[in-house]
Amino acid sequence: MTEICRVAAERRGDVAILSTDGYINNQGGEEIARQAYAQLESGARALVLNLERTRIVNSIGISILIEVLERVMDRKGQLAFCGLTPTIDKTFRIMGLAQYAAIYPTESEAVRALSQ
Amino acid sequence: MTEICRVAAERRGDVAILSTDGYINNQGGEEIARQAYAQLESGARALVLNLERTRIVNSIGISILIEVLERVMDRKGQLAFCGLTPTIDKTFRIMGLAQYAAIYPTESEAVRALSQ
Amino acid sequence: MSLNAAGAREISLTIPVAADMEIVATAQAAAVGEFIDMPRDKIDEVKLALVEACINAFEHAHARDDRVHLTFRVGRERDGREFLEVEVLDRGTGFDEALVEAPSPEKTFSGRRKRGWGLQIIRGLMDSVSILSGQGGTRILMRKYK
Amino acid sequence: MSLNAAGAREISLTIPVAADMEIVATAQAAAVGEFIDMPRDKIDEVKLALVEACINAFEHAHARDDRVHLTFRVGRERDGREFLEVEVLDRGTGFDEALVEAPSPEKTFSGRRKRGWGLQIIRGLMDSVSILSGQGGTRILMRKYK
Ligand SMILES: Nc1ncnc2c1ncn2[C@@H]1O[C@H](COP(=O)(O)OP(=O)(O)O)[C@@H](O)[C@H]1O
Ligand SMILES: Nc1ncnc2c1ncn2[C@@H]1O[C@H](COP(=O)(O)OP(=O)(O)O)[C@@H](O)[C@H]1O
Repeated sequence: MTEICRVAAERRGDVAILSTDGYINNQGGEEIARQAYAQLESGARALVLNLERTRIVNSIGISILIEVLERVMDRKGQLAFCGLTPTIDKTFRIMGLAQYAAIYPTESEAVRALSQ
Repeated sequence: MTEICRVAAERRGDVAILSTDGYINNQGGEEIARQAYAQLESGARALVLNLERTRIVNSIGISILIEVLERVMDRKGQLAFCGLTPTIDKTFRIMGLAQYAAIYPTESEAVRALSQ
Repeated sequence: MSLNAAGAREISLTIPVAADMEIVATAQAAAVGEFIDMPRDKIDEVKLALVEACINAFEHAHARDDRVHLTFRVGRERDGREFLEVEVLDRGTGFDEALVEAPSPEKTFSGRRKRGWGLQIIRGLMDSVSILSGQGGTRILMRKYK
Repeated sequence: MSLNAAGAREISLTIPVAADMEIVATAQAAAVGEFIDMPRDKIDEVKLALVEACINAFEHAHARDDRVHLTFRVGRERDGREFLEVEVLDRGTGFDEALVEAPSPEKTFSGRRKRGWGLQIIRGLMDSVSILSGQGGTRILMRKYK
């Protein structure tokens, strides 16, 4: 199915960048979580979630992203989002995600902020 | 409505290129016809219809394209198509349009052929 | 994907008889086609066949309810081949296919009658087509293998 | 565009209760939104609200017919503003909105319960929302102005 979410990982020093492509539902959220935890296990200190190729994240997907965020915070790591569409940005604000995670317009801004 | 067909015209010597964007139904076909006849009036000898930004042409639209083709042939002019999707190409062949008009993969090939 | 289980898994769409509604309907064909990973060119073929069937219902059927009813089904043959089936139903006057004059490029280009290609296009683009028409209306059932 | 004439101009879509069917339904919202030239970001808001309403029907309604029924309507207010209205109806158990515990970021982040945001998201993204629920099922009516 075309709408299934693909997740690609990239590493810049101790910052891991996960880029999604497609609909983030429970499966998409779980795939992000799996890759995020693998990055943390292998030494990443900060995570950037680049959602620029995703136009819909449902509330189940977001609840999984919140779990990832909590796990990162428990480890004193950092998590930032970038590339949000106005609708996803609005939804993150409705759910209060924006209070707990940084949101940057672009990936390079997110990586720069987390690399400091 | 996003799907409405836009038609852009360009002139290279006595070859006129009409490029469509969107669904070609009766209105789309009539807009193409209008612009094609205006090009013939203003001295174009050959017409290239570039459909690369169109994914659907319905049978009413095609019947109008056939009228344009006949008008061009009456004037001893030439008409060629380019940029057809496999589905549009198949449909043109079903209706026999391919027997009466040349079909080229790209605009430059079509223009080159008609400029000779 | 359990869309084809139990025969009950189908998507129904009802559109009004109104200009350009056929294009709104193609969005559903595309979504269901993408759902089963049908290649884009095959989806285009289904879309155009659906457009022609809808236009026929709009132009010729004079449906009592002023609507066209579409059903999308995903299925699998015993040999494993997956297909998308589209049903286009109108509650109109019906017609006798045997009485429809077959078009030909010659007649079309001699200028006598340019129209009359819809059913040919549908048959040319889809892998199987069945037409049931009578006083209750017309039902076109067409299938495309993935 | 005569889609809004006479109230009879509406598009109905019925989807089965099955994984990912909500995404197939969003294609229809997008097509109708594009039909009235609604900007892409507003279409996205309608799509996400529709997704949440469908997921609720899938997860909570236990609909007798195992289906979710959507209706898309285009209309215009007396002041000229055009809107897209989406109705999501299930023939399920129904629920009492007054008894639904409101979510909050604090509760969500303290870990007690991460879910429970669907209705909030729908209300946050759409311009008007009405929910009618009872023994016959649930009907959510939501509107977005162009
Ligand atoms: N849904 C329908 N209801 C009634 N008549 C139909 C329907 N579909 C097709 N027809 C009849 O079949 C003929 C051929 O249809 P078609 O091949 O699509 O060509 P066209 O629509 O251009 O005439 C129509 O002219 C019409 O008489
Ligand atoms: N269509 C429905 N049928 C039955 N109950 C529903 C329906 N939609 C919502 N509910 C009830 O309202 C509650 C809140 O829904 P929502 O805000 O979407 O959050 P969530 O679905 O994550 O629990 C649900 O837990 C459920 O009890």
